[in-house]
Amino acid sequence: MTDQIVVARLYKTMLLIRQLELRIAEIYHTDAIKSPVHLSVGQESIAVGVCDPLEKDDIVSNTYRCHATYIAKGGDLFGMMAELYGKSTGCAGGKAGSMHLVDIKNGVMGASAVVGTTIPVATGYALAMQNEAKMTGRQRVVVALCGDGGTEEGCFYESINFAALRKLPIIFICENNRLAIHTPLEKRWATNQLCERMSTFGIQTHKIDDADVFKIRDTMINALAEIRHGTSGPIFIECATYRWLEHVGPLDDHYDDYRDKNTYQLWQDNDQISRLARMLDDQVRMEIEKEVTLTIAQIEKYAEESPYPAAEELYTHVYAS
Amino acid sequence: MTDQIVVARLYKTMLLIRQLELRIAEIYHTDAIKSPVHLSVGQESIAVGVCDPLEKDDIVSNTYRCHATYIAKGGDLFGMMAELYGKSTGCAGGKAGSMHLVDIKNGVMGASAVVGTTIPVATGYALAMQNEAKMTGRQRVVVALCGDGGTEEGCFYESINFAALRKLPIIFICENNRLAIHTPLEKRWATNQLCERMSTFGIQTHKIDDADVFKIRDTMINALAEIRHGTSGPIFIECATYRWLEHVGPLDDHYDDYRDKNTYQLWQDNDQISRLARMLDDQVRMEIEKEVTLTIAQIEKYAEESPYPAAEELYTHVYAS
Amino acid sequence: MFTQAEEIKAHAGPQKTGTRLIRYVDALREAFEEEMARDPKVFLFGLDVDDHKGIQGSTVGLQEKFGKDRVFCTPLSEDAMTGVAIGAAIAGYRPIHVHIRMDFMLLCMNQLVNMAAKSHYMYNGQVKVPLVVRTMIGRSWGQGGQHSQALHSMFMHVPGLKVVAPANAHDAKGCMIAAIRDNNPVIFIEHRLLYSTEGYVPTQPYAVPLGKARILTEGSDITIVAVSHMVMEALRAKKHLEAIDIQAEVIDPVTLWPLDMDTIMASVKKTGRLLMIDNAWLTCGASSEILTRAMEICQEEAISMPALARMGFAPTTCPTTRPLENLFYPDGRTIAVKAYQMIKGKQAKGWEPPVSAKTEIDAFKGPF
Amino acid sequence: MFTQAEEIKAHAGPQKTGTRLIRYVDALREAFEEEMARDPKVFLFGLDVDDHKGIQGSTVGLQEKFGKDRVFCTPLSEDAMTGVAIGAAIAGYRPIHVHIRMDFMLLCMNQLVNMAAKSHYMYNGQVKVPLVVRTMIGRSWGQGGQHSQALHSMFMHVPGLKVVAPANAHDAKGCMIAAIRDNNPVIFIEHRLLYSTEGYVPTQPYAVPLGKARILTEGSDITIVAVSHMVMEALRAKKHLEAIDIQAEVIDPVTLWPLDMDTIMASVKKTGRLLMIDNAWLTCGASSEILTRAMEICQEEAISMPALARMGFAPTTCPTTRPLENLFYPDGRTIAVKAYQMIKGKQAKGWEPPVSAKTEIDAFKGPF
Ligand SMILES: Cc1ncc(C[n+]2csc(CCOP(=O)(O)OP(=O)(O)O)c2C)c(N)n1
Ligand SMILES: Cc1ncc(C[n+]2csc(CCOP(=O)(O)OP(=O)(O)O)c2C)c(N)n1
Ligand SMILES: [Mg+2]
Ligand SMILES: [Mg+2]
Repeated sequence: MTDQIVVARLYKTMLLIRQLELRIAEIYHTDAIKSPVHLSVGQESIAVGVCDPLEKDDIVSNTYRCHATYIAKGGDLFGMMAELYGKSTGCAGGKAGSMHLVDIKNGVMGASAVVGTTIPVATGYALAMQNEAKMTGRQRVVVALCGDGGTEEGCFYESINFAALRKLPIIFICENNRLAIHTPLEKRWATNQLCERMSTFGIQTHKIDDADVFKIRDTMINALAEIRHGTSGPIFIECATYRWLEHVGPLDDHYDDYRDKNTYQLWQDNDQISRLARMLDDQVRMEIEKEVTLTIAQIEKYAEESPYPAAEELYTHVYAS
Repeated sequence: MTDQIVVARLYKTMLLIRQLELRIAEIYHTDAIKSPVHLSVGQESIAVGVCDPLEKDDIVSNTYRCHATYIAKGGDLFGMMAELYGKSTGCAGGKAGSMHLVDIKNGVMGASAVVGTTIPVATGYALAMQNEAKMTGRQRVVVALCGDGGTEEGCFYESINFAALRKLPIIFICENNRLAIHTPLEKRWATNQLCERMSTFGIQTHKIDDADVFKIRDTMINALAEIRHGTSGPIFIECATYRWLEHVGPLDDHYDDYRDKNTYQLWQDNDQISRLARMLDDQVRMEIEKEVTLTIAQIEKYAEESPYPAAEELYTHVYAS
Repeated sequence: MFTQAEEIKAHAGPQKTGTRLIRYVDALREAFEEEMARDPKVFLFGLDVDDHKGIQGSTVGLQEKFGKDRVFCTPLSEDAMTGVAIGAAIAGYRPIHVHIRMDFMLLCMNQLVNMAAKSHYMYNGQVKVPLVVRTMIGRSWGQGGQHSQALHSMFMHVPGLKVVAPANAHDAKGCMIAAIRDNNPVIFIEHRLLYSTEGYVPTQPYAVPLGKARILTEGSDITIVAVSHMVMEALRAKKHLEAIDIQAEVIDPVTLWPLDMDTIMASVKKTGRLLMIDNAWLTCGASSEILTRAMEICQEEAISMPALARMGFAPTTCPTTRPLENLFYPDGRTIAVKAYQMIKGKQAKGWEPPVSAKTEIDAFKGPF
Repeated sequence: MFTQAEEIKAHAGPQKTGTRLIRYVDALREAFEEEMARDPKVFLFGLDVDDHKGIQGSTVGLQEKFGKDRVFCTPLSEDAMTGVAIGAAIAGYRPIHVHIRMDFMLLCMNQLVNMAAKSHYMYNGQVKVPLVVRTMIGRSWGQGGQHSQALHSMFMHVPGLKVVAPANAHDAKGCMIAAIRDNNPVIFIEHRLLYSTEGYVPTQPYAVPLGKARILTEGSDITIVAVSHMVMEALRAKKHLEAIDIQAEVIDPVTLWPLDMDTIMASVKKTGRLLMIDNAWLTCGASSEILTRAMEICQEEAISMPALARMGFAPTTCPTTRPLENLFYPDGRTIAVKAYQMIKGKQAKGWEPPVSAKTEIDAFKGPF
């Protein structure tokens, strides 16, 4: 049986992500958050399975759909919520919004709204870490997440080739929800053989097709060990998943009829959060749920009460001194 | 035994390419050609093996190293030489130079000096031809050539995916001379498995490792038949080859010691032009050689005697009317 | 204080016979529909063009009508897809390629600048690249640094490209038709805040010739040239100024390249003042070019130098939070104050225009 | 009539103690060598940096000295490699990324504009991107449309980037050192025709601060501001003008962004005339910006408007054939004629400067 402490920890983080995003969806209509939100509801097991085994000073790079990984990597929650509210206490002082969450202290690299763009940047970060390790003897690792759509951009291939060529300490994760906005995979990928293609770069690949949080976590634990001990260069992991809500915004858009409701049902039945909930003592579970609710209330209050940035902030940080 | 007519035809075109390029190398120091030249000496069998089975209205797209394919596809020789000389009678009126040869009438699409750039453009041309064939019932084919370096650009993968997705009538050829300027493949490719990678896009691939002009031609004949009959979408062919001269300019640069002289020797021993010469009757061979020499003298004279463009040509064709 | 209906009139004048009031987005859709029906070589592609939202509605129904060969979505591969468009154009087709944000065009600059802009010249007229690149710009609603750029000056800089940025439904349709028929690559800039604005559009087919500026309101005191959505802000400014008896002549260049300096200069000669409002950063922007050209023309013609000024985006990355975002953009009030100062002198700080009623910016619930 | 040695003096003045005459390219190499020795976080990479030619010699010997981790070549993947540079910079390293042609930077605009320029601001100071992008521009020798562009205005347009284009060995080394130490992305533009020009360069380490223009020759009749290789042409023009008693003050902005308008305006106030010679197209270019700023400053300070003019590339794609190519670029003679006309009036067509002796352009045997 899986260690209850681990289950509880994974459950807590996944629940926090889920509840916080649902809360964001709930308050979105008030325009308190005047910034596009790309929610990860339904996809939490990837963020949590991937980030749980990471060290604080490992680095995660992600996309505009970044709440889940930001939270899972230990990003500051108050800073996140305040950022969504456009407040000066936000993780980027209100200048970045939902699509560009960042928390360097906790290893969140800074998300980008342009698909694919962070993949080479993460690769460069890994190059720096490879060099750094030669001094420190300690190998930090970068995890670069992208969507299935992200793998269609040329820079994805360019980055994989370079990372493989130089055996960089980086794990590429494709969160494959088979959608780019509303366009299904079939209209964008010539074939489904992404992992096969990646192995032609001479790198290890893993395909996880059920979003099982333990499988993802175990794969990561092994991958990290190999990379830290220098026995592997980059590793590629493709994780199937399903986006429950619309591409951007707070709504369930299954009424728009561009995707199959049966598939949705299958993924709901396979929901990893419910699964973990079932694995826990009621007592423990309710403890966690209370804590999550409390946290969300706290950060929401913090965001609400924080001030907006002053006018002169418009001109700070254009150039670094 | 291979058909003597075919052998003679292939020999003639390959010899013409070789001799013309060597003549260019010879006169280069005079500055009559004030434009960078990227010669294909040693690589002729690809251009000729690939282009020989094409129809006049099939399209070839190529790189700045474009003399060989321009000639093999039937590009106007007078226009080519005059273009190198910067004369108004050049195939582009002297505005394009050696790196941008073009002859739409004969199916030469217009070469680009930016590596990779013509690959998607050729793909778009194939898209147009796919549509056109639905009207005309006749499938023209595009051949997109690039170097091994070209396959490292993101747009190469983006183009292959799109071509495979839409089953476009295009043949991608990688002229793999294992060099990008002076940088060997080993410093640029994570692995050698390019064909394997291409097949993960669900397309047919062929790897020809000895530059055998008949093998290349036969592969093309089959590929063209399949594409014309609609039984195949894009096809990928990788051809090994060796660049005898320097990357750009007229010289043999083996004294620069960045590449192996034994390999050079092997490729010289395998020279397809000498091979074809040996397959021909002396009489036929000498006939051809005479003709080639004469042609070169004629086009050189034409280029020399043609006028430079008038000053007002600077402002023509900035915008199309 | 300045309703949308009034704005429409300001744009389109009173209703002419043979027109009807339609939205900018529908005017665009009509252009595609008519041109695709007219010319089988026209096709339209890009991310999301065939989903149920259809690029804010501008492509809805087109795939049903013209089929999957002529209206289709693509993988996320801006660079190669632009090359594909160029290749098809060279082969004699007339592609319309769509980007839902201008920011993403930074991924296909190589194809646009090195191939599309240069092919006709470089190959000495042997090929043409009749390509339309639709590209959306936006503002507001916390889109942030990478979803807010208007990069027209980069394209104006490069010989061989044309750049259009229509600000009303009439010009949207007419310029799109002209762009599709043009034998050159045309960067066609659409502002999201304009999509739902209505204007009088002829029922009969028509084209608005590229390269002609439009005088939207006549006035004798100052010429305000404004780009894209800034036209609406300039019209608001004009209203503010009217209240204190200053008459602004508002000009929409419509086409940013080639630039119709004749129309602009005729106005400037009359008013003696030129205030250029760009919907972009200033440095090396359309504003720099228009002011420099104005100055050059005055020197050439030996006429006295008008007062010249410009406004545009703040010289920063666009922040997401509303208070800073509001400061990032010029608006009707800041434009009016600037115009006022150009006329009354910089010290004239006495006047403040009233706060506007709700505008399309407040009404906007995000493009999301 | 104007030898290279004279040009060097014009650039660097008489030899000062503690300097020696070295080539631009060697000055660059010294900058890398010194900075890499000083700071282990500096590294240099890009296509061809470690081959035997070593980027025209500017990187020769560096891999031997600093190892393959700090000096290495890459695959042909400009887009991703720029992202790699940015990522390493964010991680605290100081990458120098090399492009052998500025035209190829069109492949990495997304990374430079959407990431490098914006990260510091967008992440509110939490990250810095201390990145140097070396990029070569060229002219002549039939390089043609895709190997001749100078696109600095595109980068000047975007807040968050700095742009430098030194025109002599002293500034090449000093600015490179400043750029490497700068905490922002710096686009560093090197002109191939300058590589072999020599200048006096201090033996001791030094940096040339970014954002300071340099007055190369003093003169009272006209201010000529010239960019990169056009500085040499402007100095030739100055010589031509001297022969007919016109004294030109030649200014090299050195840094194109941030722009040192103070130095330029101090000169313009003295001469009353500003002729800006860009090494690029004019439309929305550095020339538009500098003339517009000059005009704005004159208006702000209520001083009378100077005569303003500009020259640059012809508004066409660059042709390869020599006769057209020569017309494409301004040169010492055409600049001199323009300056003469600004002073004597446009009708003054009487004067033609003598044909120059061989210049570095004629001496050039191609970068090939
Ligand atoms: C370069 C680029 N092209 C297009 C877009 C518009 N866009 C935003 S999200 C998205 C879909 C991306 O799909 P995927 O990578 O699978 O991520 P997901 O949204 O499914 O998490 C698109 C096309 C963009 N942001 N950037
Ligand atoms: C995008 C781009 N990057 C770099 C260059 C500089 N360059 C010119 S040729 C070349 C090597 C290309 O190698 P390959 O594709 O193998 O073609 P080959 O020269 O071997 O025929 C490079 C790097 C370029 N022209 N375009
Ligand atoms: Mg997806
Ligand atoms: Mg090669």
